[in-house]
Amino acid sequence: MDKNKIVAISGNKSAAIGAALSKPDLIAAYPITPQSSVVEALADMIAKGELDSNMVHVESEHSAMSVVQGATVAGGRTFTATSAQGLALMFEPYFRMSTLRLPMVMAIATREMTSPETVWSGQQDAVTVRDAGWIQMFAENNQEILDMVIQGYKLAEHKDVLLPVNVCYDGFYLSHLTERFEIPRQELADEFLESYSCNHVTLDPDKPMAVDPLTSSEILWRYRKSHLEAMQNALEVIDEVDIEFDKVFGRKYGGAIDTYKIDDAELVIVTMGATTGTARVAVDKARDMGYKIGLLKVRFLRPFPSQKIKEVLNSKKAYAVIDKSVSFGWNTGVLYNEIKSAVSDLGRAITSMPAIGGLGGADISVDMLLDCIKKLDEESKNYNGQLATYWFE
Amino acid sequence: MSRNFITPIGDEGIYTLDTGSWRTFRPIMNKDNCVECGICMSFCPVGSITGNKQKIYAIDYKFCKGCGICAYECPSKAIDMVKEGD
Amino acid sequence: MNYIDLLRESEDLVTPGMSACQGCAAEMCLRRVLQVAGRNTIMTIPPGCMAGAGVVGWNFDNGLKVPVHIPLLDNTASFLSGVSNMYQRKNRQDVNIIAFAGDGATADCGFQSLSGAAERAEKFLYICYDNEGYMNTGFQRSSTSSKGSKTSTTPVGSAGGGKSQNQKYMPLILAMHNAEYVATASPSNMKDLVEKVTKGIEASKRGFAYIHIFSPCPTGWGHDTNLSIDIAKKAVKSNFFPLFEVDRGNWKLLDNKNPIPVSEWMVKLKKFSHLSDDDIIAIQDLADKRMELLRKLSS
Amino acid sequence: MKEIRFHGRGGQGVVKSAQIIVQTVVESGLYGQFIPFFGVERKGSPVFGFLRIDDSEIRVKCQVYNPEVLMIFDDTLLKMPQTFAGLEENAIVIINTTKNIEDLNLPDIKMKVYTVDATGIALETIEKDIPNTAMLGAFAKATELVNWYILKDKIKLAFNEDNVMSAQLAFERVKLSK
Repeated sequence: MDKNKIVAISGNKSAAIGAALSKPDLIAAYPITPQSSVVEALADMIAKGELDSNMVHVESEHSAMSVVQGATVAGGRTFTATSAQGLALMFEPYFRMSTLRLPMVMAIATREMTSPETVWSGQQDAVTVRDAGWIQMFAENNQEILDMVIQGYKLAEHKDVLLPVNVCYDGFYLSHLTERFEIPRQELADEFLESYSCNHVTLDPDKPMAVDPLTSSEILWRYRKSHLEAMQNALEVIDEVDIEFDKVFGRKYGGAIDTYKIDDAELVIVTMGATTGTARVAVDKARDMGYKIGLLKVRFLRPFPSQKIKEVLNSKKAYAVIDKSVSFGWNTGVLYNEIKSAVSDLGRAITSMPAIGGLGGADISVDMLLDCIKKLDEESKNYNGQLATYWFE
Repeated sequence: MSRNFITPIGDEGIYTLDTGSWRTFRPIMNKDNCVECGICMSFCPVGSITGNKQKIYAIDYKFCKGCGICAYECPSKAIDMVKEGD
Repeated sequence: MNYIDLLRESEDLVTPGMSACQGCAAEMCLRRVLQVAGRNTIMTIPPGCMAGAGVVGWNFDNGLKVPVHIPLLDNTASFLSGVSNMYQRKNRQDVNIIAFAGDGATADCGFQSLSGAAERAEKFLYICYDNEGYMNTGFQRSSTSSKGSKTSTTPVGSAGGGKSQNQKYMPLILAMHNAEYVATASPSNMKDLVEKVTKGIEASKRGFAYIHIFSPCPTGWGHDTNLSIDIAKKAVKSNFFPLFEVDRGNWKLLDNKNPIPVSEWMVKLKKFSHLSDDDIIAIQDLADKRMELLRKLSS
Repeated sequence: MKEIRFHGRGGQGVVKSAQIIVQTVVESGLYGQFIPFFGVERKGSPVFGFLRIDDSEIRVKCQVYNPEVLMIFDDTLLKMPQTFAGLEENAIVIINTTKNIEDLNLPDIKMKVYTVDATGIALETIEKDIPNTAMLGAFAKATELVNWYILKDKIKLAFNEDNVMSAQLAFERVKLSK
């Protein structure tokens, strides 16, 4: 038997390999920076005869999502990938994919939204569509991207979930980052992931259904309720899938959240995506400098693991949330609001600091994070509540 | 579970409206003039005119909306439009 | 089998009581198309009159006896590309995959996805029922509304007199996509329509097939409900709506050498009632020029 | 952890060469990481990127601010202010140039400067103005951070024998100039 292969390739290729290991029937995508090399890599595998999938070279992201929607309803496992403006263009069928309860995995190499015109990193694209009914997870490194694409199918296709999954990873900082990771053997992926054909919603003359008839409010709200229940079910399934994944592949991620040096921490830094890795190093350095700091990594933005987050932050003195996006209405980042509402019923106010950085490709370095930690420490000594928004400059 | 998403199909599950009540004029087929060409059937938007193997055509009034195309297009003028209730 | 026998003996797969207007040509064509296609069919009907009339179903009920889906207004062709790809992959090429879409979903916001699917030679049949406007939402102008049409967004007033542009001619645009089969059809020429749908379904097993159906709308166009076929007949006879097909690159045109004037069918429609003689001469000229182009292409 | 910054121009194979270094160190059992940063992917436009090598997992996912090694693919880039920004003391600087060290107008920083005519070697071996594999040879010699034999394997796998020759000649010809 072949060994798992250690390679050094990019995050985009990692996503492509994760998809290929999941044996999709159909892939449809449209090129956009920084996602393009995901589909290039898959096209290359198909051309070399390494991957048996239909690839549809669509004329837009709107069509990419529509093609995979059609193929999923026709019983296929599907994959696509996009970024920023492409995600915005596909919003219409994107929303419908989840509300039709069609499982699939889509990679998002996250990117800032225009204007001003930009092609660089940020998470504004993915977080903006957080309430379109998809499961959204954010990866920290290339290994996690690959692993989560495979886990994504298991989660999406679970009978208690049946929802599409986004595997999001920072554009350039992961999509174009070359690093060491392990490619599992196909047998392991096959063992973990059963073949799948959607049969709760299907277009087939042998099993005729009207898919999506005009629906009145008295029935529609039940669909929404069922969708919300599926999302909550997913919180448990995320943990189960992580455990099962560990059994087969020998790697686990902790489920919907992960923590680092959290137990005795008084201060917490909350991250999502590639910044997490940098923040781990910053936490180590800050601890060397005497700060009692720990890290909370939010792996899933949807469904939001509010209970787990509450448990982590319950005993803490203060936290800062690093956002790579903005929430225009709140003068904070998006993740900050989510965290704050999760801890809102703890019965006591925890000092919190919204921090925004990494927009339009901006870097968030270890030193920048250390400055942020210092600021959190200083400010939380004098004030118990929401601190002014901290901007990484 | 399936009811959370979809509609199983079948003839019994077919959604129907009482479109027969829309009619103000009723097509009346005069069998004496009918040459059994089937043109009326081919042009009936509602599918209310059917024919059997012997090519005898008949109008089902349950869903006929009374548009009058059959009467207008009948080459042998075998269909008359008569006001409902008359 | 002649077409009358075929229609008589084929099952009507559309709900008997759908809420299309009296005299609706689109309802007529939908029934005929499905009679030709049969039960081994997957149908998609985007938002528009037919979907609005209930053929996709209501709550837990269905509008068709075959699997049916209402795709988005603008993604019918790409959605079906996905369906078709999977059916090819599963070696179930026998299944007929058909779209039945209005002109808005076809020529306007669905145009990009349609063009993409045609260019990729996706294997399905796309039928456009062209009633020259957004009828389901109250007859707004579409790009296939013919010049002069009075619509709710091109009203007639002291400063304007209906749509000022000529219609976008979809059949030729699709023909230039090297589609496997492209045809125009009219319910008035039912034998021709049935044959073309049959050919279109066959062609859809090899590649992309497109049929553009002229679909008079009594409500929007403003004519008596019993005249839908008569108006379609006259549109064909005046060469305003020429019947042609392009079958694997072979052009075949039904040429009326002695056409009736376009005014003969226009005169019966309220949407044209404001037009002056000069306006009608201009529309006649456009129809003549289009016919001339089609003659050149098919000679 | 060693932190290295690359400066080059689009079309010089900067990204590819850095990826080969990462592949080489990973094959040796170490950890490597490279993040390229380009504005738009255009031939001739300035390109830079950040390489890290370590013997344990590299967690940081950010730019390199204090490089210990600079790879400069084109001596026209020397005058750009960001080229020497944040350089660690006694850093190794590898420059593709035909000029003498005195003519390069280098800033007054404590550093070890290696020069090599990588473009000349490329024209000689692969007959193209793409100096990346020659720069790899110079990198291997000057830094001793990579296994030279594995590196040559990786170059062969990514390109061909001519490129291996390119690296070989640069390995032999690179000289410590300051």
